[in-house]
Amino acid sequence: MGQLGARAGLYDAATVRVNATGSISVMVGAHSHGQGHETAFPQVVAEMLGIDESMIDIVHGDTSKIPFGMGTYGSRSLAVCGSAMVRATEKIINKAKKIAGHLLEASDADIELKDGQFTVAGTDKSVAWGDVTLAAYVPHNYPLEDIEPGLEETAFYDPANFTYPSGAYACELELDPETGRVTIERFAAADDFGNVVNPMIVEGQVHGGLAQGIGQALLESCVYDENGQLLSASYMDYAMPRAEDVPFYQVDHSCATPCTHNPLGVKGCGEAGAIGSPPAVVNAVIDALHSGGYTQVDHIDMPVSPHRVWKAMQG
Amino acid sequence: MTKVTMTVNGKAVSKEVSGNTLMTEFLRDELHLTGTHVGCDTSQCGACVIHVDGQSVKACTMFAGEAEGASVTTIEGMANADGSLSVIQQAFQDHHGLQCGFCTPGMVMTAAALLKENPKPSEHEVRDYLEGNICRCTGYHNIVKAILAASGQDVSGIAAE
Amino acid sequence: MPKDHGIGASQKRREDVRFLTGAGQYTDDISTYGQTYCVFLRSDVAHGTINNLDTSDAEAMPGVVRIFTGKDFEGIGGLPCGWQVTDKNGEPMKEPAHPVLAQGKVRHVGDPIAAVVAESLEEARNAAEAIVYDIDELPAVVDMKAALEAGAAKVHDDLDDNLCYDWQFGSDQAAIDEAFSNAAHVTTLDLINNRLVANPMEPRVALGEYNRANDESTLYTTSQNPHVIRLLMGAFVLGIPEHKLRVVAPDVGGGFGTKIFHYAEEAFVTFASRQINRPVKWTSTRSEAFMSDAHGRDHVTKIELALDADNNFIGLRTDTLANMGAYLSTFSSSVPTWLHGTLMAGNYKTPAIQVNVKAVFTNTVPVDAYRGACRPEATFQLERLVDKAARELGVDPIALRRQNFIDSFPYSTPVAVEYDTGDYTATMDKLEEMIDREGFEPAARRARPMASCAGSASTAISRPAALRRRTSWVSSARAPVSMTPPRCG
Amino acid sequence: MYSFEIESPTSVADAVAALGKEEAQALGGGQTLIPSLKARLAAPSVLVSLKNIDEIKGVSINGDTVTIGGGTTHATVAAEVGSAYPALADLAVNIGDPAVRNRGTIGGSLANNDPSACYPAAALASGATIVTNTREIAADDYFEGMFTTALEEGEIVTAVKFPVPEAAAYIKFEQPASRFALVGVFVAKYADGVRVAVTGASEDGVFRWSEAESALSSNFGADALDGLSLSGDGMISDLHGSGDYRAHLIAVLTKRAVKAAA
Amino acid sequence: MHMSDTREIKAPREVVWAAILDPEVLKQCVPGCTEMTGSPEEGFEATVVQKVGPVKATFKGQVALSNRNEPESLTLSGEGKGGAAGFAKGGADVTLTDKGDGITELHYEVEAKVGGKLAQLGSRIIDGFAKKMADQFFTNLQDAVEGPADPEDAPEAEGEAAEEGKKKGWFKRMVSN
Repeated sequence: MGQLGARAGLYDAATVRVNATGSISVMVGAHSHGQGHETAFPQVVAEMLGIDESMIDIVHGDTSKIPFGMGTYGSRSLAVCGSAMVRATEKIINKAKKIAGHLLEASDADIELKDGQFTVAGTDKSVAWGDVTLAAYVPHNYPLEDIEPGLEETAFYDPANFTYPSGAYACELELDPETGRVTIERFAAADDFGNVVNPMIVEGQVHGGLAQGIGQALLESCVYDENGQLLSASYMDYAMPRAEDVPFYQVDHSCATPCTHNPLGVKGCGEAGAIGSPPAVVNAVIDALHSGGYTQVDHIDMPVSPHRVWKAMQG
Repeated sequence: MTKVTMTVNGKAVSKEVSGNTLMTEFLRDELHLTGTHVGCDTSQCGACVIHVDGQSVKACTMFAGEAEGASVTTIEGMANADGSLSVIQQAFQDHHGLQCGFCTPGMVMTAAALLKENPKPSEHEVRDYLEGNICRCTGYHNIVKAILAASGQDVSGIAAE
Repeated sequence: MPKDHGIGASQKRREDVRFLTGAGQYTDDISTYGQTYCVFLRSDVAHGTINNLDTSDAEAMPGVVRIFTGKDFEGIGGLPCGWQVTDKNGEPMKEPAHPVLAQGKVRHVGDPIAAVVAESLEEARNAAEAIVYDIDELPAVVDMKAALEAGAAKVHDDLDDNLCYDWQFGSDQAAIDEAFSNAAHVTTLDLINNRLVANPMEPRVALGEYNRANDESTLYTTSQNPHVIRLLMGAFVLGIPEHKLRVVAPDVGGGFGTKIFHYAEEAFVTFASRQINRPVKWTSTRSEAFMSDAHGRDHVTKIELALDADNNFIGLRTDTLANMGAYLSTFSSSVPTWLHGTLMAGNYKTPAIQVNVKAVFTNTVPVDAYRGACRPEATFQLERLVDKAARELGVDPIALRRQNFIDSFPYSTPVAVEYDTGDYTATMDKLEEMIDREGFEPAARRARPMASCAGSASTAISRPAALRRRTSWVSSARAPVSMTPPRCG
Repeated sequence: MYSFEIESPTSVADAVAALGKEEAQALGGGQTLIPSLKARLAAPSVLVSLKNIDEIKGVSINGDTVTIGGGTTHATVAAEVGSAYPALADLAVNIGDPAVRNRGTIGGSLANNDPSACYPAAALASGATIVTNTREIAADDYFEGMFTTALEEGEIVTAVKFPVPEAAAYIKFEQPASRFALVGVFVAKYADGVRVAVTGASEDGVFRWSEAESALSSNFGADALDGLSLSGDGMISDLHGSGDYRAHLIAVLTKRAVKAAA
Repeated sequence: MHMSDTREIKAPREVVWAAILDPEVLKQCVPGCTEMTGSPEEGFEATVVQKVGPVKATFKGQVALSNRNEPESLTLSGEGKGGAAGFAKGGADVTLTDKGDGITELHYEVEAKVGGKLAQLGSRIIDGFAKKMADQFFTNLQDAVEGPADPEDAPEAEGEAAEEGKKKGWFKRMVSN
C-alpha cells in the first residue's frame, strides 16, 4: 500500500518455531486485544500439520520475541498475519518432509503429511511428527550437507488486495411517540466472511461490533461546547451501551464466498458489526416515524436520542 | 495511617493504610490482587466489583478502611477449591462471554451476586442487573447467555451458535 | 457434526482461563522495582499561548523526582503521521509539528503542558496542581465549517489556514457531471457522522524502563501494534535504534483502533526513564482518556445519488469535511481518504463516483481510526441515501438495493479497488430468511413503509420504570440495509 | 485524592462531635462523594463515616408511616419497604445499579439533594419528614434548590418518615449515560389530596407541580392532566435534552405515573 | 452561556453606580467571596469559595471593571482558577437607566464560561448554577443599595453597617449621609 502513501507497510510476519519434541511456538506480528488469537491461530497450524492445538502456542505483543509485525487493526489479523503464518507453516512442512524423506529413505516429493504422520505415498512406511522434529534438533544420521538442522521458519506476507466481506443487516425497533425513546427489539446480521476458522469467535466479533454501532446510532456522542470544552468527558455524559440497550442478536455467516487472494480464503470480520448497524438503526427509526405519520422527517443525525426524535416529531 | 484487618478470599490480612486508600488500591497495590480492574473514575464501569460481606460493591467507590473486619471476595477467590473454574466462570468460557477480559472480573462478581439473589433470572432481569457493568467487546449477547446458562437454564434456543 | 478442532471448530478460548480467574496481566498490573509515577498537567483551555510556566514550587514538593516541560523536548522529534496524503492539486498534506509536550502553545483541552514524575501517584498529582502557569486564551476553532472560513482563528500559526488537505478521488468531473445531468431523479442527504470515543474498558497505560548497563529501553504499553510503536517512537521521536528499544504489549483490554496510534505518553515515559534512570509509569484515568485518546468519526457530509428513469444508480458524489483535531494522529490522514473514498461504491454498480474530502484542523483532540475506520462513515452515508431514495421514489428499499447490486466478480469500482468475490443477493436472501424466521414484523408491513401504523403489542422492555405505561401508538419498524465491504489492509 | 483521615463513630452523638472538626465531612454510602474526592473536587481533612452507626439504619413500619433510618441502603429499602409502600421500594430498586444500591443510603441522597436524584422526589411527593439529630423538618421546608437543603453544617439525617399514600408511583426517564433521572415524577395520592414531585428537570432541584396536584386532587386520572403543561424556562438544558423537552417529559411521565398508581 | 435580566433598584443612579465601584460592596455581592483587595482602577484580586453538593472549590482570580461610562454603563468581569476543578470566567455588561423618582433600572448581559473538570463533569448543572450566581450577585447589589425586601435575607455584612442595612440598605445610608 506504499503507493497509496502509507509510510509503513501493511504486510505482516510470522515465525513458526518447532521445538525438538514437536511443540510449536508461533511468533505473530498481530497482537490480540480481545480477538482470541491464542485460540484461533493454533487452529490453523494444527489443521495444516494434523497435530493437536494444545501443542501450539502463540507468542505476540513483544518486539524482542517476534520478527516484525504491523499489529491488529482493520480486521486484518487472520487475513494478513494468518496468511504469513500459513506461509511459514508451509515452509516448515516442506523442510519436515525433507527430513522425513531422509528418515524414511524416500524422496521428499513422495512424502505425505496427514494427522501428524509423514507417510511415503502408497506405502505403510511412516514416521511421526515428533520423530521428525527430534531429528531436526538431534541430527544424528542427518544429511547436514543437504538440510540444515533446526525447524524454524519465518514468512512475511503482503496482501495483493484488500478482502471484501459484505453483509445485510436488519433492525426492528420500537419508538415511543410520547418520549421519542427508541428501543431495539431485534437485530439480524447476515455476513459473508469467506472461510471461517472459529465460528464462535467470529460471531462474538459481530456481536461486539453491533453494540458499538447501535451505540453510535442511539447513544454515543462526543460533544464540545463553542469554546472547545469537552462536555461529554466521562461516563456520566458519554453514554456507553449497556446490557439493556441491546437485544440478543441473530447473526449468520453461512453465505461464504472465500477470498481468492489469501491462502485461507478468509475475509475480515472484526469491524463488520460496527459498519452495518448504524444505518440499519437510523433507517428503522425513520421508517417508524413515517409509519406513524411523521412523514416530514427525512433524517435525524446520530445519536438518535429521545430528545432529537421528539424535536424531529415537533417539525 | 490506620491499621485495617479483613479477610480476603478466605485469608486474614492486616495492613497499614491511609484514610484515602481506595479498596481497589488496597487490593491491587498492597495485596497484589490485580484481577480487580479500574476502568473509570465515576463509579460506572463495574470492572472493580467485588463482594464485601456477600454483597457486590464497587471497590473503586469504597475506602479500604471501611472494610475493617469484613469478609472480602475478589475474582481471585472465585474458582473452585481445586482450582477448576466455578460454574459461572465455566459458563463464561463455554459461551464466549468475554473477549478482552478487562470487564470480566466485575461481570463474574456481579453475576454471582445476581444468581445468589435470584437463582433463575429472566433475560430482562439479567440485563437489568448488569446496569453497572460496562463491556465494550461482547455486545453483551454472550454475557447474558452465559449467566442464563450458569443459572441452569436452557440457552440452546438463543440465537447465534 | 461440527468440527471439534482445526479450521472451522468453535473451540473454547484458551486465554479465557486466565481472564476469568484474575490472572490476566494487563499493563497496569506490571510494576517494576524503583518505579516512579507520572501525571500530566493538561490544558484546560482549547487554544492558548503559554505565557509563564514555573515549576519551581512544584519541584520542591514532597516526592517529586523531576518535572518536565516542553523545554526538555526542544530539538527532539514530534509524533509523526504515518500516512502521506496528496491533495487534489498535487500538494502534500499539511503536517504540523506534534510535540510530546506543548511548545509555547496549547491546541486542545487535554494537550499536555508538563509532566510530573514522583515517588507516588498522589504526590505527582499534588505537584501537578502546584505548577504555576498562565495561558493567554485564544479563540478556539471548534466547528469545521467555521474553521475553513476566511479570517478564522488558526490552529497552527505556521500554516496558511486550517485546511490539512483537499482531496478528490474517483471518476473525473466530466463523467460525474454527465451522470447528474442525465439523472431522472437525484436524492440528496446532509448528515453528520457523530464524533465518538473508542472507550476500550482498559484505559491506556505506559511504563518506561531503562537499563543503563546495556543502554536498552523497554516500553510496556497498551498497544495493538508494538512494532509500529517501536518504529515510530524510535526512529521519529526519540532517536533510539531499534535494537536498543523493546516494546511490550501484554494483555490488552480492548482497543478498537484507539490503541494503534503512537501517543505522547509512550514517548514521554521512555524518554523520562532514560533521564532519571528509573522506571516511569503513567496510567490514564477514564476522564483523562476522553481528552487524550484519539477520537473517531466526526464527518460532515453532503451526498448525492443520481438515478435513471429505471431506478438504476448512475452517479454518486460526496462532499465531506473530516475533522483531524488539533494534530495529525498516526493514521488520521488515511482514514477519510484511502479507507473511505475507496469504499464509496458500496455494494452497488454505480458507474460514476466522485469523493471530495476536506480535512480540517480544529482545537479538539486528534481524530483517527475507530472500529471500521471510515467504512462505517462511508456505509452510513450510502445506505441512508439509498433508503431515502427508495422513499422518494416510492419503491421498496430492498428491491432498490437488489436491483443495483454488483453481480459479477471480480468487479473494479470507479474508486480504485477490485472486489474479488461476493454474493450480495445470496446474503440479502439469507437476511430475509432470518428475519422471517425470527419473527420480525411481517414483510408486508415492511414493503409498505408509508402505511399507517397499528400499535403493535409491546414486548418486554428494558426499564419498566421508564416506559411502564405506553399509550398511543408504538411503532415497530425495520429497515434492512446492505453493508458495504469492510476490508483488511 | 487529597489526604484525609476517616473516623467511624458508632453513635450519632460521636458522629456529630466528629463533624465539628474543621473541614470535616460526613461520609454516607459515598457513591457521590468518593468520585468527587477522586476528582479532587473536595478536600476534607476528616471524613466521618456513618456506616457503623446502627441506630440510624433499618426500616420500621408503624400503621401508616414508614420510617427509614438515614443510614439505610437503597438495597435494604428496596427489599423491606415493598409491602408497606411499593412505589418507594420500586424507586429504590431502580437507583443506580446493584453495587451502588448496596452502598448508597437514603440519608446521603437526601443530604446531597442532587437535582437529578430519585429520593428527593419521593420525600417531597410523600410529604415526608426528615428527621435529623436536632429536629424534624417537613419535606416542603427541607429542599432549598439544587444541592441545597435546610440542613445546617454537621447536621445528620437520622431518619425519614414517609406517610403511606393510598396510591403512588414513580416513573423515571433515565439519562442514557449516568442513568440518573433526566426527569422523574413521583405521584402520591393521600386522603387530603394528591402531591406530585418532579426531579431531574428544574435548575432549582426537586419541585412540586402544583397545577397537576390540584387537577389530580379532584380527579385522580391521567385525563385530568390533559392540557396541563409546564414551561421549559428554568428547566435544566444540557446535551441530553433541552428545557422544553424536560418540560414535555414531565407532563408525559406524570400521566404515566398516575396510570401506574391508579 | 449567556444570561440577562433587568431589575429595578430603589435608589438614584449615582448611588447604584457608586456602589458597584466600591470594593466593599463588590465583595459583599460576589457570592462566596472571602477576600477582595484592590481598587476599581487597578482591578481586584479575589478569593471565592463555592460549594455545590459534594464539590467544594476555592477560586483565586481577578475582578476588573472596564468600559466605564459613568453613570450609565460598565463591564464587570472576573476570572478565577479553581485548582483541580478548572476555571470560571464571566463578564457582565451592566447598563443603568434613570427611571425617575429615585429608581434605577439595572440591566445586565452576562457571558460566562467554565473549563476543566467543571465543564467535563458539570454540564448538567453549570448553566443553572451560573444563572443562580449572576442572580445572586445582582440581588446582593440591590440589597446592599436599598436594603433587602426581607431583613432576614440581608448579606452578612460586618458590624454596624449590616445592622443599619437591615433598616435602610447600608450602602445607601453611607453614601446618602
